[in-house]
Amino acid sequence: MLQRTYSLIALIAIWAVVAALLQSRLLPGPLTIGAAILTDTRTGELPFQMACTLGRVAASFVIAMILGTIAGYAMGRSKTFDRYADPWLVVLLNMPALVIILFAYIWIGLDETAAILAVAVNKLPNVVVVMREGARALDPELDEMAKAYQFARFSRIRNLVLPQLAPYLAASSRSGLSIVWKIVLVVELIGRPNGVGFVLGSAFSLFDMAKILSYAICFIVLMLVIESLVVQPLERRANRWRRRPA
Amino acid sequence: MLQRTYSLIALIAIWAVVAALLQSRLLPGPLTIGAAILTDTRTGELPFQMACTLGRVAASFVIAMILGTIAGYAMGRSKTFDRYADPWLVVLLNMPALVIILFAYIWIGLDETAAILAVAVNKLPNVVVVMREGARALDPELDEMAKAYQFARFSRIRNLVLPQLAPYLAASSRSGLSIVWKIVLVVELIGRPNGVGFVLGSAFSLFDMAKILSYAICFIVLMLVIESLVVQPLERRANRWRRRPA
Amino acid sequence: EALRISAQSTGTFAWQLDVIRRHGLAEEAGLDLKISESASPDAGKLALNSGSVDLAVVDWLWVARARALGAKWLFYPYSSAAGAVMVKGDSPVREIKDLKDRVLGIAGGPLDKSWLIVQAAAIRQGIDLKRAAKLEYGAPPLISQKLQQGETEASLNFWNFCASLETRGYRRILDVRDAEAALGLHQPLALIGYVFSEQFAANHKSTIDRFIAAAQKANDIMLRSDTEWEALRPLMNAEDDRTFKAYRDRTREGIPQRPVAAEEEDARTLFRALANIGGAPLVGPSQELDQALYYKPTPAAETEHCCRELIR
Amino acid sequence: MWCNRLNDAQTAGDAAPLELRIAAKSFLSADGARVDVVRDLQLRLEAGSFGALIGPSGCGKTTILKIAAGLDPDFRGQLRTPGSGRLGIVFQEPRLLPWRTVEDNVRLALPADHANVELGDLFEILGLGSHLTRYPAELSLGLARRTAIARAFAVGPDFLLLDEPFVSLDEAIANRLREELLALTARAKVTTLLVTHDLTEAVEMADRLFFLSDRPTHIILEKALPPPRGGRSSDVVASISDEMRALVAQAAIAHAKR
Amino acid sequence: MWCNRLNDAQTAGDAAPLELRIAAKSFLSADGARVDVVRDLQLRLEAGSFGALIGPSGCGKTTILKIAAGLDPDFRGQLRTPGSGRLGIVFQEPRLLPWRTVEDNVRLALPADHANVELGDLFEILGLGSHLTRYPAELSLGLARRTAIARAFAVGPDFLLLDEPFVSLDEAIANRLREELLALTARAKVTTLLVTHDLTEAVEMADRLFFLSDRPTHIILEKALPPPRGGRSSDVVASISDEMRALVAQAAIAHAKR
Ligand SMILES: Nc1ncnc2c1ncn2[C@@H]1O[C@H](COP(=O)(O)OP(=O)(O)OP(=O)(O)O)[C@@H](O)[C@H]1O
Ligand SMILES: Nc1ncnc2c1ncn2[C@@H]1O[C@H](COP(=O)(O)OP(=O)(O)OP(=O)(O)O)[C@@H](O)[C@H]1O
Ligand SMILES: [Mg+2]
Ligand SMILES: [Mg+2]
Repeated sequence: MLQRTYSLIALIAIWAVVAALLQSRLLPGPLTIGAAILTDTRTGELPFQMACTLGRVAASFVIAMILGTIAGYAMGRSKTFDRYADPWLVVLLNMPALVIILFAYIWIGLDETAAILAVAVNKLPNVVVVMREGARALDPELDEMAKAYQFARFSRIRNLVLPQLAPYLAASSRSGLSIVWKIVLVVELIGRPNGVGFVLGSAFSLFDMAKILSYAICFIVLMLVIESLVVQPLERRANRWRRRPA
Repeated sequence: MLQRTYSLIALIAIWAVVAALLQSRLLPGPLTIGAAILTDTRTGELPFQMACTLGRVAASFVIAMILGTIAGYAMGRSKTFDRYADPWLVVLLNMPALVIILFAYIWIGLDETAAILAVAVNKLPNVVVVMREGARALDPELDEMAKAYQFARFSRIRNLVLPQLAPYLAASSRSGLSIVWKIVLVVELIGRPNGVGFVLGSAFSLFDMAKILSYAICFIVLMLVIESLVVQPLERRANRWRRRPA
Repeated sequence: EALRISAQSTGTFAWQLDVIRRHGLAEEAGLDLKISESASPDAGKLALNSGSVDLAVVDWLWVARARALGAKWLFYPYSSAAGAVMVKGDSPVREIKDLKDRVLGIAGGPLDKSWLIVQAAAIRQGIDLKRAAKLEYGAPPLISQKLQQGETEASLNFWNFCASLETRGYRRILDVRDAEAALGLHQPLALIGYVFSEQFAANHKSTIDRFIAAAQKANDIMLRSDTEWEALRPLMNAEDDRTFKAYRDRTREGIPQRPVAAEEEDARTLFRALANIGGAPLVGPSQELDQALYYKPTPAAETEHCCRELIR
Repeated sequence: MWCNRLNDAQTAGDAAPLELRIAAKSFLSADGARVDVVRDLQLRLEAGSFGALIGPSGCGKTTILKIAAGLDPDFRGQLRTPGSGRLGIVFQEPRLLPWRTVEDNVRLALPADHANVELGDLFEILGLGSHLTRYPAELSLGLARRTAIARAFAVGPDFLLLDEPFVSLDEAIANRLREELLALTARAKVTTLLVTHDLTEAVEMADRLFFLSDRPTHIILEKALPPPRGGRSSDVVASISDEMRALVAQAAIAHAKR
Repeated sequence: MWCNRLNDAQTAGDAAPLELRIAAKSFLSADGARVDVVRDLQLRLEAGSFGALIGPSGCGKTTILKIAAGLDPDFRGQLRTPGSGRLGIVFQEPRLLPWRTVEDNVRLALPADHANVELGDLFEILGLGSHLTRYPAELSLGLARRTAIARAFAVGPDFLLLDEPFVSLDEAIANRLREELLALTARAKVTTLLVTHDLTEAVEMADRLFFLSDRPTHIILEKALPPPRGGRSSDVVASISDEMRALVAQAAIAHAKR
C-alpha cells in the first residue's frame, strides 16, 4: 500500500515537473487539472457525466464477461464447437469497432440499448479468446477426479473450473474493464447525449486539454481505488493457496 | 478445416439472406461487397491502403508484445516491482485512447512514429496485464527443478517459462492483434493521410457502408487466412504434449 | 405537436435552438421540440437513419449522395458559413499558388466538401493542389493545432476554427465562400441544412413548415440583436471577446437570405463542379443533382421569407 | 460418525460383482504411434471381495483401474461395476484441489446426502487432525496421500479402487492405514481393487491376486487366497509370497515364449 | 558413454563433506500460522559417502533435502555442500517438463559441456529405451519416476539427493536401479543423501543412517554401518534392521518424554 502511494506520488511529481517545464496549454499541470475537477464537481457536471458513463461501463462489462466466459469455456472444451464457432469469432474479433457501433445505432436506434450492446459485442470476442485458452489449459487429471467423485455440476464449476480459470478471468476482466471504458467513450462520442465520451468529444473539438484530462483522470482514480480496495484484496484471497516462492 | 469452411459459408449465407430481406443501402449484401472489393483492388487503392495499415499494425504489435511481455513477466515475478509499477499500469491502462493519440500527435508530430507509438502504448498495458497473470501462475516446483539443475537463463526461458506462458501469449496476441488493428484505424482516422482508417473516415462521413464493409472484410479475411494457415498449426504443435481428454 | 431533433452540442444549431427556446418560438408555433444532443457531427446522420429523430442538421453533399443511392431525404438551407485556407500572419504565402511545395493541412478527409471546393477553384487557376502541395489530413482540432505549432504552413479548416485563428493573427488566403464564387455561384451556397425524410415531410408538412418559420424568426433575432448574443455566450465556448465577435459575425454571415429556388440553381452548378473533381466516391452514381432534393415549404412560409427580404 | 454411514451403505449396496473384459485398449501418442496397453484381459471380482493387481511398472495397471472406474470409455470390451455407484478412488498421485484446504478437499467429494457427516475420527486415524486448514501445497507428499485416502474412505464407498495407496508413508502409518482399510471393507460390503508393487501387502490383504504380464497386458496368473484375509500370520504371508514369486516367474517365462 | 563422464567428474570433485546445521526452519502457512519444521539439526556426511534419512511421514525430510540442495535459503543455520556443484536430485514427484519428451527432459538438465553425451546405455538400464519420444502425460508414474532418476544420474553428479526414488516401481526394476545407484556411487566419488521409508533399503545401501524425530524434527539417532555397503547379505541386513527398529523405538520414547 505504501509503495503504491509512493509510486503514485512520483508519477504526479514527474507530471508536474514536465508540465512546469513545457508551460503549454496542451499539457496542463496537476494543479490546473485539480482545479478543473473541483469546479466541475461543484457544478455537478462531472459526477453526472461520470455516472452515465459508469452505468454503461458496468452494464456492458457484465454482459460481455458472462457471455464471453460461457462461450469461451464451451469453445475451449469442445473441439467440434470450436471448429464451427472459430471463424465467427475471428470475424467478430476483427470487425472494426466503428462498424459494430454504426450497425447497432442504425438497426437498434440511437439509444441506450444500442450503445450498451455495441460495447458488449465489441468486447465479447476478446473475453472469448482469453477464456478459451483458459479452458484449454484446464487440468484433465483434476477433471477425472471430479468425475470419479461425481461432483455436482455447480460444485464442479465452483471448485474445479473457476479456480483454474481465475488468472484468465483476472486478466480478461482487468484489461476488459479498460477496453470497455474506452469503447464506451467512443460510443458516447458518436451517439449519446451525455457521459464522459460526450464531454471528451466536445472538449476535443475545442482542444480543451484540461477538460479532457480531468475527466480521464477521474476515471483513472476511480479505477485505482477499485483496484486497491476491491480487486487486489480479492486477488490475494483467491491466491492464498499458492505456495510462496521460497 | 472442412468444418471451418462450412461455418464460414453459413455465415455468408445468413448475411446474404438478411441483406436480401432488408433491401437497405445500409446493409449491402455479399455480392455488392465482393464487387466493391474487386473494383478497389483493380484500381490498386485497396492493396495500397491495406499495406499502409498492415505495416502499422505489424510494427505496433511487435513493439507492444515484446515490451509488454517483458514488463508483465517482471511484474508477475517480483512483488516489489509489481507494487511500484502497478499504479502506473492502471493509469496507462485506463487512459482513453484519444488522449494518448492526441499527445503523441502533438508532441511527436503528425507522423508515422507518433502513429505507431500511440498504438503500441495503447496496447502495451493490456499485454502487461495478461502476461503478469501468466507469470504469477508459473509453477514453483518446476522452477526449483530448473534451479537445482542450473538451467542456463536462455534455456530456462525457452524450456520452462515460455511453454507455461504459451496460453497467455496466445490469448494476448490473438486478442491483441485485433485490438491493435482497431486502434490503428482510429489513429489513421485522426491523423494519417493513408491506410484503411483514413478511408473509413471518409466513408463513414458519407455513410458509404459498402466501402466500410469491404475494407473491414478484407482485413478479416486476411486474419482468417493467417489464423488457419499459421496460428492454428503452430498452436497444435505447441499443444502436442497435452493429454487428450479421454 | 412533437418534433424530435438531433443537434451537436458544440454546433451553431444548438445556439439557434437556444434562441427558439428562450423566446418561446416553438410554443408559439404549437411545436414541442424534443432535442437530443450529441458530441459528434455524424450523430445526426445516425439518428436520422435509425429513425431516432425526425430532423437534424446535415451536410448538403451527404444528402445529395444518399438521394442518388435511393434514400429519400429532403434538405432545407440552414447555413452557408464555411471555412478558409489560412496561414500565419507573417507567412510569405499570399495566394493559393504560393502553396506549391508547402505543407497544407486539411481538416476532415479527402472528400471534405470545403476541400473539394477549394481544389476546384484552384484548378480554375491552373493549380492542382493535390500534386502541388504536401497534404496532411487530420481531425479539425488537430489540424488547427498543427498550424499553430508550425508543423503545417497553411491549413484548410472549418469556419469556427478559422474564426478563432483569425483573432490570433492568422490570415485568410482563400475563403471557401470566395472559392464558391470563383466556381460561378451567385452567392455562397448553404452547405448544411435541415434534413428530414420525404415521408415525414409528407405526413407532417405543417410541422416542418412551422419549424422552419420558427427557425427563421430565430435567425431574425440573431441577425438583429447583439444582446441576444450575450445570452448565447455561455454556449459558445469563446476564449475571449474577439473570438466571440468573430463567431457571431461569421454565424450571421452564414444565415441564408434568398429563396430556395435560387439556392437550388447554385447547388446544381456546384454539384457539377464537385462531381467532376470527386467522382463517384463522392457524389454516388449520379452526375446531376436530384431535382427533388430541396424541400419547398408551403407558399405562406416562402412568401414571408421573400417579404422579409424585401423589407431589408 | 463416519462409520455409521458406511453401515448405511452396506444395506444400500447390491450384490453385483465387478466384471471387466477388455478386448483391447490402446492410446494414440503425440507422435501418432499407437500404444497397445491392454489385450484380452478378463477380470471378475465377487461383490464384497478384495482383489489385488500386481504387475511390472508401466504395464497398464492404472489404465485398467481408470477403465474400471468408468473414467475412460474409450476401450473395446465390457464393464460392469458393483455397488450402487458410490465409488471411492485413490489415484496414483494425490490429485487434490490445490485451492481448497485438506478438509474441503475431503468434504467436496462427499455425496450431497452426506455433506455434513462428522469426519473427525477418520482424520485422527490418518493423522490429519492438525492439518485440516492447510492447502495442498503446504503438505508433505505423505500428508497429501493421506488426504486422498481420507477422501476415498469418507464417501462411504461400496466400490473402492486404490492405486498404490500406501507408498511414501512410514511403516507405522502404512500399517495403521492397512488395518483401517481392512476394517472398512469388513464392516461394509465394499468391492475393492488394489494396485500394488508390494507382494507382501497384497497377500496380507487380498482375497484374490491378479498378476499381469508386460505391455500389452493381460492376466498371466490368478490366485484365490484362503480366508481369512487380514488375519494371516506373517509366516503364512511370507510363504505364500515366495510361492507366488516362483509361479509368476514361471508364468512370465511361458508368456515370453508364446 | 555416460559412464565416462562420471569418471571425469571423479577427478574434478574435491573432498569437502556435506555439512548442514539447521538451527530452525519454519514455514508461514496461508492462515498465518507458523509451522516449525526443523529445530537444532546437525548433519555431516563425509565426501563420497552415502547417508540415509529416515523419519515419520511429514516430519521434514523433504524440507531438509531442499535446504541441502540450496533451493531454500530461508532457514537459520549453515550449509556447506560437497563436490564441484554438480548436483543430481530426484524430487519426491517426477517434476518433468510436461511439454518436453523423455529424452529432452533428461538432456535439458545436462551441463553445457556435456550436452551431447551418449545416454543410450542409461536409458536401456532404466527401461526407458522405447519411450524416449513420449511426453510425460503419456507415461505411467513409474516411467516418469525413472525419467527423473535418469536425469539425476545423467548429469554426472558429485552430490546426489534422492527423495524416495524407488517407490512406485516393481521389485525387479527397483532392485536393478538400486544396483545401478551403488555402481554409480562406487565409480565416482558421489556424496549421496537418500530419503526413504524403507529401512531395509537404507541398511542395504547406506554408510550412515540418520533417524529423525517427529516435527519439529531433529536427529534422534545416527548410526554408522560397517562397510562394505551394497555387499551386505540379506541376513545381515535383516538383523541390522531389527536392531535399528528397537533402537529407534527407544529413542522415540526418550524423545517424547523430553
Ligand atoms: N495418454 C497416453 N498416451 C500414450 N501412452 C500412454 C498414455 N497413457 C498411458 N500410456 C502408456 O500406457 C502404458 C500403461 O500405463 P499405466 O499408467 O497404465 O501403467 P501402470 O501399470 O500404472 O504403471 P506404473 O506401475 O508405473 O504406475 C505405459 O507404457 C504408458 O506409457
Ligand atoms: N510451504 C509450506 N507451508 C507450510 N507448511 C509446510 C510447507 N511446506 C511443508 N510444510 C510442512 O512441513 C512439514 C514437513 O514437510 P516435508 O515435506 O519436509 O515432510 P516429509 O518429511 O518430506 O514428509 P513425507 O514423508 O510425507 O514426504 C509438513 O508437516 C508440511 O505440512
Ligand atoms: Mg500406474
Ligand atoms: Mg517428503
